[in-house]
Amino acid sequence: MAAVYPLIFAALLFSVGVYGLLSRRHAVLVLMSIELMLAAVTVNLVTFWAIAGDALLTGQVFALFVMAIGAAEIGVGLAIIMLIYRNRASVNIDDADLMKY
Amino acid sequence: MSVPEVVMLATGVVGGAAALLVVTSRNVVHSALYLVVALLAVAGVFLVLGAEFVAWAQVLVYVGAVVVLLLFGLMLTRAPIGPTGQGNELGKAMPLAVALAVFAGLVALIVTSYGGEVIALEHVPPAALGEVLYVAWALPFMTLGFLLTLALIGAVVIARREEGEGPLPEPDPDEPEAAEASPPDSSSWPQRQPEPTPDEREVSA
Amino acid sequence: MSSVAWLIPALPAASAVVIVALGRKMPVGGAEIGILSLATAFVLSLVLAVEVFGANVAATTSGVGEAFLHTARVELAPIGAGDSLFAGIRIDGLTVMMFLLVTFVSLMVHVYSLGYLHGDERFTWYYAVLSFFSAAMLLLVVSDNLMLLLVGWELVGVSSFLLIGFWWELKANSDAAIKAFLTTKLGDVGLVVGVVALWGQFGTFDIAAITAMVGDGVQAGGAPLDTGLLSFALIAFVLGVVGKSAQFPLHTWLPDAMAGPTPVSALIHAATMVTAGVFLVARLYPLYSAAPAAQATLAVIGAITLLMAGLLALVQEDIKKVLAYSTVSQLGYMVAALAFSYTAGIFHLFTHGFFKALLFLGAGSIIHAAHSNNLRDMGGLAKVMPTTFATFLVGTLALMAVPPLAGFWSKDEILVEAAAAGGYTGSLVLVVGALGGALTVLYMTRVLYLTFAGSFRGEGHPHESPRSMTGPLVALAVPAALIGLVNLPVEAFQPYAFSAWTMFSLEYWQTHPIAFEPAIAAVAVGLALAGFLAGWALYRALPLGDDDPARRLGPVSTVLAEKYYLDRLWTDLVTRTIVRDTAAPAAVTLNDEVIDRAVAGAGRATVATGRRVYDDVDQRGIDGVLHGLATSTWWSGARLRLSQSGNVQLYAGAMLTGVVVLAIVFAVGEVS
Amino acid sequence: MSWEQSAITITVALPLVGAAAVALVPRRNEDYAKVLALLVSIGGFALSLAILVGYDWSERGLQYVASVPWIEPAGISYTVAIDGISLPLFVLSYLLTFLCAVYSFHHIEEPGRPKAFLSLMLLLQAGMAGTFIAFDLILFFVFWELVLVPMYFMIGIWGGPNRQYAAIKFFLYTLFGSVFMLVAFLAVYFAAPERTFDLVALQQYGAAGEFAIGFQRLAFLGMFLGLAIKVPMWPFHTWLPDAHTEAPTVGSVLLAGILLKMGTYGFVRIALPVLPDAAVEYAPLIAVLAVIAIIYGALACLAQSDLKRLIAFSSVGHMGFVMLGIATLTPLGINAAIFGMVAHGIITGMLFFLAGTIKERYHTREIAALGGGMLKTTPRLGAVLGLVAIASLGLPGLAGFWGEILALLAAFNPAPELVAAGWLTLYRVLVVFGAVGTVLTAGYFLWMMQRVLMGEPPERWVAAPPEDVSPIEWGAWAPLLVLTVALGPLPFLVTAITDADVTSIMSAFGA
Repeated sequence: MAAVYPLIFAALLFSVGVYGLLSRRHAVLVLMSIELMLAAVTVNLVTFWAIAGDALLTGQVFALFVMAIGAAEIGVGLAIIMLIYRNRASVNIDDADLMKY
Repeated sequence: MSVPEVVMLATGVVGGAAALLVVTSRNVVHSALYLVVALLAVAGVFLVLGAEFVAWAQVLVYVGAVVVLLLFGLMLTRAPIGPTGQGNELGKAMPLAVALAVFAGLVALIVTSYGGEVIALEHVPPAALGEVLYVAWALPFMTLGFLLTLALIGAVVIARREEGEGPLPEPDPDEPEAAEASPPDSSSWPQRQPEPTPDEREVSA
Repeated sequence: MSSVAWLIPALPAASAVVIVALGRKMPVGGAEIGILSLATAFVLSLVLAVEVFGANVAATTSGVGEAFLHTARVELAPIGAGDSLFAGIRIDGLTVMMFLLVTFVSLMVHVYSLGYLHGDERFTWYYAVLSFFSAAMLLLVVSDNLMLLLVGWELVGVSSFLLIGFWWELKANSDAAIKAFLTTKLGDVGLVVGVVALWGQFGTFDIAAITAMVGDGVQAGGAPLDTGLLSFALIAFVLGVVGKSAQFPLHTWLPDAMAGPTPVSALIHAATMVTAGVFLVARLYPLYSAAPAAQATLAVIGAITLLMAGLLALVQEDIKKVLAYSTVSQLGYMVAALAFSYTAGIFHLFTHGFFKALLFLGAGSIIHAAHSNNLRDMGGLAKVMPTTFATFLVGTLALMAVPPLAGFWSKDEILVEAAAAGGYTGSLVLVVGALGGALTVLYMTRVLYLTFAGSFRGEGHPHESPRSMTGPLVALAVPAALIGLVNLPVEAFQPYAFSAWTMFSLEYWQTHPIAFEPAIAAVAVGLALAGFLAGWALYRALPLGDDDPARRLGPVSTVLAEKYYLDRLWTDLVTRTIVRDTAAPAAVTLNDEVIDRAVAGAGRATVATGRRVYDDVDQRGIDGVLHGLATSTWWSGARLRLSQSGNVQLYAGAMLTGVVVLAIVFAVGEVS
Repeated sequence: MSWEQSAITITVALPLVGAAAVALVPRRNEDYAKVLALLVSIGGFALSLAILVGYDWSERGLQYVASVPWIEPAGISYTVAIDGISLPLFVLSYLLTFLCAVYSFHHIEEPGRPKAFLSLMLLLQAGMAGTFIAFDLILFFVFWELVLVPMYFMIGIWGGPNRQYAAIKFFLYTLFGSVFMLVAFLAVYFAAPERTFDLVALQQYGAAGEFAIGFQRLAFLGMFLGLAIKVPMWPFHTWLPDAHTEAPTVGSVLLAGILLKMGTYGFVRIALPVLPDAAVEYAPLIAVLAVIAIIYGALACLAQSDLKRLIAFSSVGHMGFVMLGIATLTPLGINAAIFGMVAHGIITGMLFFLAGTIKERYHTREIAALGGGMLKTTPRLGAVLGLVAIASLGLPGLAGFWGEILALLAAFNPAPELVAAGWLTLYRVLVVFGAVGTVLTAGYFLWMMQRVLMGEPPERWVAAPPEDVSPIEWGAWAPLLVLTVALGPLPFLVTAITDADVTSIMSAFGA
């Protein structure tokens, strides 16, 4: 199988994730976009494992790690979103600009 | 064109379309559901590539847990879950340009680097992965578990309501889209503490 | 005795401190301490005078030896490179003469003030400052070096400030006090510069040392004397003299200074402080002899002042201001005299101190009785105040230079010396001095007439002042009448006379004999007589312009009237038209509109400059530059902070853009 | 360590320790902080007096020397010593702090908090005293900067309505200058034949002509900026009126009394001896700026309506006389400058005490609002103000006179180098302008006295006269008043201490 297919799929997912990350205001949607990008990364990892085919299955293991980290990130991210929501009655990411100036 | 390639193309088209719908859908809940499709497509790609355990893990963790978590989050924040306006301060052009540039760059890179590369597909059973994971990768694996625990605790700490904190502000029922459509009046936000007047300072002293 | 002469200034100084500390608890509010200390100082001065004058007379009679001089000093502070400041006393004839004058007049004023300020709420404070003033003045005259002299000089200035502004509730009084202090302080710039310059030239403040060096024609380090620098310093001193001794054009503070209590005017603004400038020139007389330019300056300034102030005295309605202008005029005589003769200058200082103090105290007595300073509100007081009248008359006659009273001898001496000196300045002083004598008589006649003749025009019933006030008047009248005799211009008497007592060197005394010129004396007396007659006629006819002159003419006998008729032509033409209606108003205009306005304007302009400097230069200019720097930093910060919107997505977008750009850059770099 | 070696260190460390101790006083017993601070300041003052008394007057020169390596690789050492130039300022800093501690019993500005305030005051004290005894450039710089922080907080927290602005302006402006000074210090370090921060060694190099003239010009410029801003010289003075006006009373007193002297002291101690050739070149400029400051300060005072601001601007003029003395490069001029510093510290410190008390009693510092007649409503306060104002205008017989007249004397005959360079006429002209400046000074003080002290008091003060001077205030002021009067007739109280060391430090100049 040509290696470019999964790689281009991953590139597509990643770019779509970038677009979503930059263009949406809803904080949860931003999180979803990040998940898309993470998924793209796992696809890449697995693909490169398939190309290289090492014995330690590094690509697969790392994909699992990324998944776990992604889950952790979602958990913490959602918690932060809820905190912001509680304080500002909004999940609009434009409002979360406390760090400005 | 071999069978795996066909399957790969089909899942890729479905997943890509679903991903596009995730970021463009006006309804957040719909986005979450499209995300399920996209992530399932990713799992399909994993299967094609022979990473069976990763594929199922993807289904279980993402489709089964993360998306559910996201949906809970949407509901708990009582944020508008109906159709939402698109776009933010940056508009659409800039994100689109950046995304296209990233995509073009990546594709160019992929094509120039792996243009003629062919993958020899090889199935790895979960057992094989398990053997590697618990032997060679044991230490990172445990560290990861530790990290997940920490993240869990952290999430609880962050989301925990402070004692004495005021009640949740009720969103205006007449205008459920207010939060998304127009930024709230800044005066209604909790402001930074104003400078205490001398009298107050004395009291606090 | 001269070794304890430092007690003379120290006693009043201690008395000032004690009065401030304990005065309020004393039975007479501290006055007794002041009087006691001044009396002791006066007695000490007398004893000292016997010693010093005796030594000088011994020298003059024998023709050998030196003028008496005793100096003693203590180091005050080292000031670097081996130099030091010293505090020292210098006892010589001049010092003792000033001691006698100052302690005596001050004692009289202390006693007199018992009655004059009786019941004043700041009675104790008054006595403290009065004693302090006496101490400062005595310090000034006893200093053996210029620095200490400067200290005394400034201290009399500040006590004068405190006393002029004694009734500071009224803004006019504090205005006058500030004007006096600042005007004299402006003159002090000259004094400071002069002291600094002399120090720079001679490397010492010691007057005796400087005098000796000038005598030898050397300056510091043995270099030949730079007479240009010396003249500069001495002319700078003249500026100090002009300020302190109220000479033209800085005289305007003295009439205003009459805002103070009248005894203060007698002490400070007639007898002592204002003579400090004259004293300074006398003290440095050997230096002035070496600097003709400085002497000429003195002569011209003195001549202008004596004439101008005499004219101004003619038209004052306030009795104290007449006397103030008279003082200015007489100080002009002294300053002018010092251009030619040491003895003539200080002799007039000496006699004038007594009779002008008497006149001021007399005026105080009159004011006390009439409850007004204004001549309009007086009249006919001769009958009700016989003692005041008699003593005031003595003082007036002395001031008018009527022989043989004090003023005659001293003023005559000035004219004689001016005539002897000759040249432009000598002739100027001779002519102006003679005219000034006539003017003096004229205005004093007016005062006499308006105060004592006729009937009382004011309100209430005036009565004679208490004994504490008349006593000093009588005590002062004696020297006012007789003190001129101590310097009788008779050759045989001279070795025993004032000129011998106060000489600063035997050689000077021998080469500058005191002479008597009958012609000059006759002219002076004649002019004085003319002035008296003119004045009597004029003010009898036109008291102050509000009574009908014709009605006043009535009682005059026909013969006298006829006689005056001739005089009146002269009077009308010269005295009235030229002097009273033209020259005096012109002088007043010049004084009030030009000089005083210039002085006041300079003050106002300075304040305006201050405001301008502060507002425009400081706040807008210098601080503006600073603010400009701060603002530009702030501005660029404000522009830059726009990038820190806090929008995470913006940051992410920028980051990704950066990544893409970098990737392209690296890719291009890799390809090429 | 013998007493000889440790005396200074103990004396300087005492307020530091005291500051920490005061800060640790429990909040509910804040009044104990006042007692503690007073005890510490009394102890410091007593120690400084002990140093003064123990100083060997027949020996002179540097005494109580202590030197230990501190940051050895960089050649920085902890070197402290004291001599006749340091002594008056060193003792004065302890005296003023002591009096400020006494005064603080009576009054601390809003928002109170005596603990924090007194702790900062003691910290400030340590910095000030340390500056005068440091004989290592870096140590000097450390103490110099140590002063900034507590003063910043004093102004910024306890200051007037415009305190933030004034505090930041003070801090940034002086910091700006110090940076240049530090660069100059480092430059001197590297340019010395044997790299060292030791001041005594550097002075020897300076006297031996080890520094090239081109280098000296640049290094002097750097030091000049740092020191001149601190003095402050015209036109670097604009932080001063703001800082003085806004600062709390104690802050103003210490600012005027000691902080400004750090700049002039730096000139005498470091800039002139280390860089003598450049000093000769810069001296005429400094002299001209100094005389401009004299005239300018007086003119600016005439435009002031706020009593405290008037006093602040008067400092500009008085420091002008000090700088004029320094710019003559003669022992007489330096003696005059040190006398001027001490006298200004005493008199202006006292004036700021008075301004604070007036503000507290009359609730205003506007001259127009005070309305005059203070001699009637609060006679003692008015009399003290009158006395001190007269002292400040330079009346002989009081402390303010000698500094001014001696500076003028020195300026008439500046150092031979300056005469050789053809500056004699300039200096003599400056003498005249300086003398005119004394008249202007007299003018604004008399004008102030007339409008504040004299005249009929307004109704509101007659009806309810403010409290006159309180016993605590008398306690805080008496030493200053005594010194104000005593320094007039007894100028040797200062010059006898300074003269020998001034003459030796100025031996680099003149024949």
